[in-house]
Amino acid sequence: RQFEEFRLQLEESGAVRERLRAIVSELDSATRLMQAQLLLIHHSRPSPEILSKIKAHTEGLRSIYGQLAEVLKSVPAQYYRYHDHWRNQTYTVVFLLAFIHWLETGGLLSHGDAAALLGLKDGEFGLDLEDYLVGLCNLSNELPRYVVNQVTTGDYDCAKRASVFLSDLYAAFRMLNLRNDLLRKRFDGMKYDLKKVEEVLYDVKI
Amino acid sequence: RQFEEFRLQLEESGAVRERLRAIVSELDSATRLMQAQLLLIHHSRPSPEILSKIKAHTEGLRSIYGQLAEVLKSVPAQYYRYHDHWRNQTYTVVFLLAFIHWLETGGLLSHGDAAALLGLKDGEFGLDLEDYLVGLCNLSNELPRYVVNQVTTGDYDCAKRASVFLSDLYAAFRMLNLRNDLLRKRFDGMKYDLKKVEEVLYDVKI
Amino acid sequence: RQFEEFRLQLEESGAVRERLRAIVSELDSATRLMQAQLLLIHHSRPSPEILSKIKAHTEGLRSIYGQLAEVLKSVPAQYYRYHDHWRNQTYTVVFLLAFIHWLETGGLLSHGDAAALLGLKDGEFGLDLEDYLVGLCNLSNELPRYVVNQVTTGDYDCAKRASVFLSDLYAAFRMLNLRNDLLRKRFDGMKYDLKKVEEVLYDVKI
Amino acid sequence: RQFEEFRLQLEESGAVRERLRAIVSELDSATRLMQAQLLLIHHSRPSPEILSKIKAHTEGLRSIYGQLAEVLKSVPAQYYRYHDHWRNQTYTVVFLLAFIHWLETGGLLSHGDAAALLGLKDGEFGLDLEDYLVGLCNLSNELPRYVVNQVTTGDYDCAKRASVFLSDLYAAFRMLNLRNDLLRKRFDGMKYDLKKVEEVLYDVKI
Amino acid sequence: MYEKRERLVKASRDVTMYSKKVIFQVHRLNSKNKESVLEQAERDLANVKMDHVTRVAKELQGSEFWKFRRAYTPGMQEYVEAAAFLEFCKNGRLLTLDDLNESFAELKDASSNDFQLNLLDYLLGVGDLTGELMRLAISSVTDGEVDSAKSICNFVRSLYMSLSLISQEVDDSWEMKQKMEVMLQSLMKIENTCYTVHV
Amino acid sequence: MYEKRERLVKASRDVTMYSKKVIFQVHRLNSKNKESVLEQAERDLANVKMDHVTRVAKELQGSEFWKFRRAYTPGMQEYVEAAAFLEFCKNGRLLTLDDLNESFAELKDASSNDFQLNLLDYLLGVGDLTGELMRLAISSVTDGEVDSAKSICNFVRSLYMSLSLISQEVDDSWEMKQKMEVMLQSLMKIENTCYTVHV
Repeated sequence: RQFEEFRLQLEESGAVRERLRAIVSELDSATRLMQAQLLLIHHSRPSPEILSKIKAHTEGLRSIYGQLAEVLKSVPAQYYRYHDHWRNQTYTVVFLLAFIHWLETGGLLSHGDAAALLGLKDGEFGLDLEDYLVGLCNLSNELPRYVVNQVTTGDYDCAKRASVFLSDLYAAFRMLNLRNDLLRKRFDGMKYDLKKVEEVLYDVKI
Repeated sequence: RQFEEFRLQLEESGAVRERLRAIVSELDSATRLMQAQLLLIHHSRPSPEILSKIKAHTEGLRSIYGQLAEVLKSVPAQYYRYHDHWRNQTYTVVFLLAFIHWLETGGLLSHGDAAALLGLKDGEFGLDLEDYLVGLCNLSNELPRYVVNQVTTGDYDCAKRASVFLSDLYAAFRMLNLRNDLLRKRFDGMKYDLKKVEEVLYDVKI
Repeated sequence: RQFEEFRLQLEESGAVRERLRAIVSELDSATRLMQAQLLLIHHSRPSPEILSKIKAHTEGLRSIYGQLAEVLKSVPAQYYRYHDHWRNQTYTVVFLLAFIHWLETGGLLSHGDAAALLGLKDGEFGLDLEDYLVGLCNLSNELPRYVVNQVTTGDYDCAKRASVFLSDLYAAFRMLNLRNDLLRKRFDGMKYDLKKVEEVLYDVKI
Repeated sequence: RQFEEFRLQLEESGAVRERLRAIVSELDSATRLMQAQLLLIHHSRPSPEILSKIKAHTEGLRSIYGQLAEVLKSVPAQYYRYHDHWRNQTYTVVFLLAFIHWLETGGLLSHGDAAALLGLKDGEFGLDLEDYLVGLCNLSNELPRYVVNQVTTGDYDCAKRASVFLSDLYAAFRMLNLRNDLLRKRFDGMKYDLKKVEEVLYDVKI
Repeated sequence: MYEKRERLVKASRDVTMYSKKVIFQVHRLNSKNKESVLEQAERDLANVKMDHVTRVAKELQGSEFWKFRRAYTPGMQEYVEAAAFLEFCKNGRLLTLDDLNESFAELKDASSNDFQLNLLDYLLGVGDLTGELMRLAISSVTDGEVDSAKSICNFVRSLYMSLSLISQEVDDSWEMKQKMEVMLQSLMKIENTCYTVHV
Repeated sequence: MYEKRERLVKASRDVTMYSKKVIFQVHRLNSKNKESVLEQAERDLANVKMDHVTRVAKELQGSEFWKFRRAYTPGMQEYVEAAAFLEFCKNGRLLTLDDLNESFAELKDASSNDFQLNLLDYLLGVGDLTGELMRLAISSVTDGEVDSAKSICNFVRSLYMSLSLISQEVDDSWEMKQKMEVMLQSLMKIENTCYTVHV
């Protein structure tokens, strides 16, 4: 009777979920730690020491994503069946990597580079494009606070850098034809981030 | 017949609830009075007189918690069965004590000290950790309003003090692995309090 | 710093929850299986074979509750803190045991006997009275369906037996002073079960 | 300052509520006991013994309503400010008295007679008209079940008596111009009670 | 009984509508037109009382004050709000319940009833006042009258404090609690307005 | 990517609409027209498959089966419901997932894809079947075919029992749990129908 077979299949998929859950909880701890360390950059100029301390976790992230990929190998072509498990954490990971990258270079971490940092390869276990974009929205949300704090600390140039970066990013997003979903909503918020950063820039000029 | 016994048991537990309700209603009055008195600190610089007037209630709170503990003694091991009765009020009590402590010392009232002020002892009728943490979230929620009013009164340093305190508190919370519950939601709100306080600090600097 | 200690405490209580969840998921599987087997009694007269097959699970339930009790031992006096984890399943377990007992004897499984079947002892990890009573409400909800099906199968006496049992149960509940909560709501529904069973009895007489 | 006086007034009214709550909880116990005793009449012909046993509580009810009236005397003309406290219980009391009256006489207990039984006088602490009418709706809801059970017990005349009574009651209610509120909703349900009783009457005739 | 309720609901609706007009009018106030606007508003409010509050008063006696309270409370709350708003703009003080009840004494002839506003309707009406004062504070600042905003802020603070001491004791405290929350929101907006002017 | 999703949603809507028509048609069944109705329904269902399921199949390969599942699941569930309903009426048995996937093999040429129905859509579709069977049982009794109602009752009971053993394990089990509750309601209505006939 087919139902007996179904039960086996569903239990197998339940076991996959259990394994994913355990790995994702590690991912959660790692990103929590990175976020806590990143908080420090709000209260002083971001020193190379802090940044390299945070970057040191990248290795660990790569290994965790490697474990996720390993589990997914056992259920080929079902990446999106289980995608929800690591989605939220991946937003945060992209946010962290892109923020550090911007602090170091002033530029945007590309989708390919983000994937490479995490050891993710297209075709196998890749970095979903929408996850990457939501991560960038998170970065946008963080910038107003960062700029306000940096200006308070006395780094007045920061406002200019952030404003240029954010308006480029905003323009790039506008070119995408976003459906009416989470990503669209997050993108709508970007407008207010840009506005706030520009207000700070205006205050600084005055 | 067992239902006769059930009736007695349910009435007994109903009586416990009645007694708790009566005591909690006293607790409610006391905290309401303290909160109203605390409103005065928004109207001017916090004077030692106001603070010591509010602190004078601590004795009363201790006695009220003593009564709750007394009732709970009659039903051993059922603290968490009735916990909901005094939970909300305890959030407020922790908030009040921690706020006064911060106004006086600039520091964070520890869990142990909060419990000691209320005469609560671990093992018996203690101060639940999550209640304490929610109380701190309430403090965080109050700080933006306090800072706005103090700056208006002319105390510009206040923004700096609050910003340092709050970002430390936020970083400390960040390290906790919170369940997906009330506390988690309240903590998520702390981010906006911090942002607001930092903006006031920014306004002051500019 | 106290937050480090908080982290440990919260992780400890998180770990307790994880362990409970794992055990409760076993409890869930067991009761689901029992419920599915119990469906058979709607399809024909309840044979002793079916009943003893379901009763064979009692041993397993006892062992599962034993594991729960074991976990709870490590956090003394916190039964009601974690009670929600196994509450729903316990309603079902009581329902199953009381239903089988009624099918076999026509009588009501007492609170004490239900606890004994599950190896639960008062003082330690007991069978909460309200959980037991909700389980009886579930039994009441099932009886109309059972009676309808039995009469269809040709067992006309069943309606009388169920009507007597249910009206006694209803009268016994009536004497309890129930709080305005789930149990109260479930009891309010019992009236309709009784009415339905009496209507079947009426149909049979007519 | 007027607010001090307000506080006194409100505390006084709070004290009134406390006293009412205590008395109403007695009323609750009394009606619960009466309802449980009344359940017996579903399972056999209603004997004079059962009825007089229930009626024996009337004295107690009268005394309880006397206490309510006493409390209300201290706050003249505020009957309706506190009315919600005893409303639900009064529905049940009217239901019980009217049911017994119908069982004994086959007739409808009038508003005046119900008030008299409870020792209530218009002008002072009276029996609110809408409370009386909701109580009658409760009676209507009970009749289908009663009739089904009596016919099962072999009392075939009962259906006729109930049907005549209920259709008179229904016709009388139709004459009232009911607003769109609780009473209206309860009255709408009366239609189904009447229909059900008539169906039983039809079955009996066949 | 149902007809009486209907009449009360209708009268209450009229009281609400005309009281809102008075509030609207007071908002037109500025430093130049102050006297004329207040005089007009005062006349209009007196008309609301004579024309419409009287209709409420006429229906009620004895226990009916409480029996039909739900029917007429919205109107009376709005009337309290309008009268208290006007009084604050005129004299910078809180209109008391006694003030209001004294002013209702003259209705006795017209309604042949001794109509008294109850405490709850007074408190709930005064609770709504803060929203209007917030709007007034914001427009004061826009008009450059910073001191006016500050005095509104102090008035609302002390009103909020007074109410917070008794709000829990009010019958059906849920409604009052809602108003207290809205009040605190309004107060914080007033404070933010004062802050923005300050920095 | 968004265009693909749009196309899938549209195709799914068409599958739903035409599958519903097949179900509607099967309900017209009675003892006299049985063969002709079933033949017609079978042809129509084959058309739904060729015309519209193919459109779904065309879009999907590899991980896209799961990526876009939300877009096409409503249609596939409805198709499963229609196909299983038809199969029950014809042969009194439960259409299996293997049956369905074998029947989809012929789409391979048209879609150039190896389209496979997934387990979840199958289970959710089969869960909906009970509602149709309830309607069928009631109309059978009305037409005097009591045995037919009884055999439906037995079929649904055993289906419900099979599903109840695995429903908790289904991904996002919330949706499946909802269906199980509706299923139990339907089953009880079928049982009540049989009861009414019996007494």
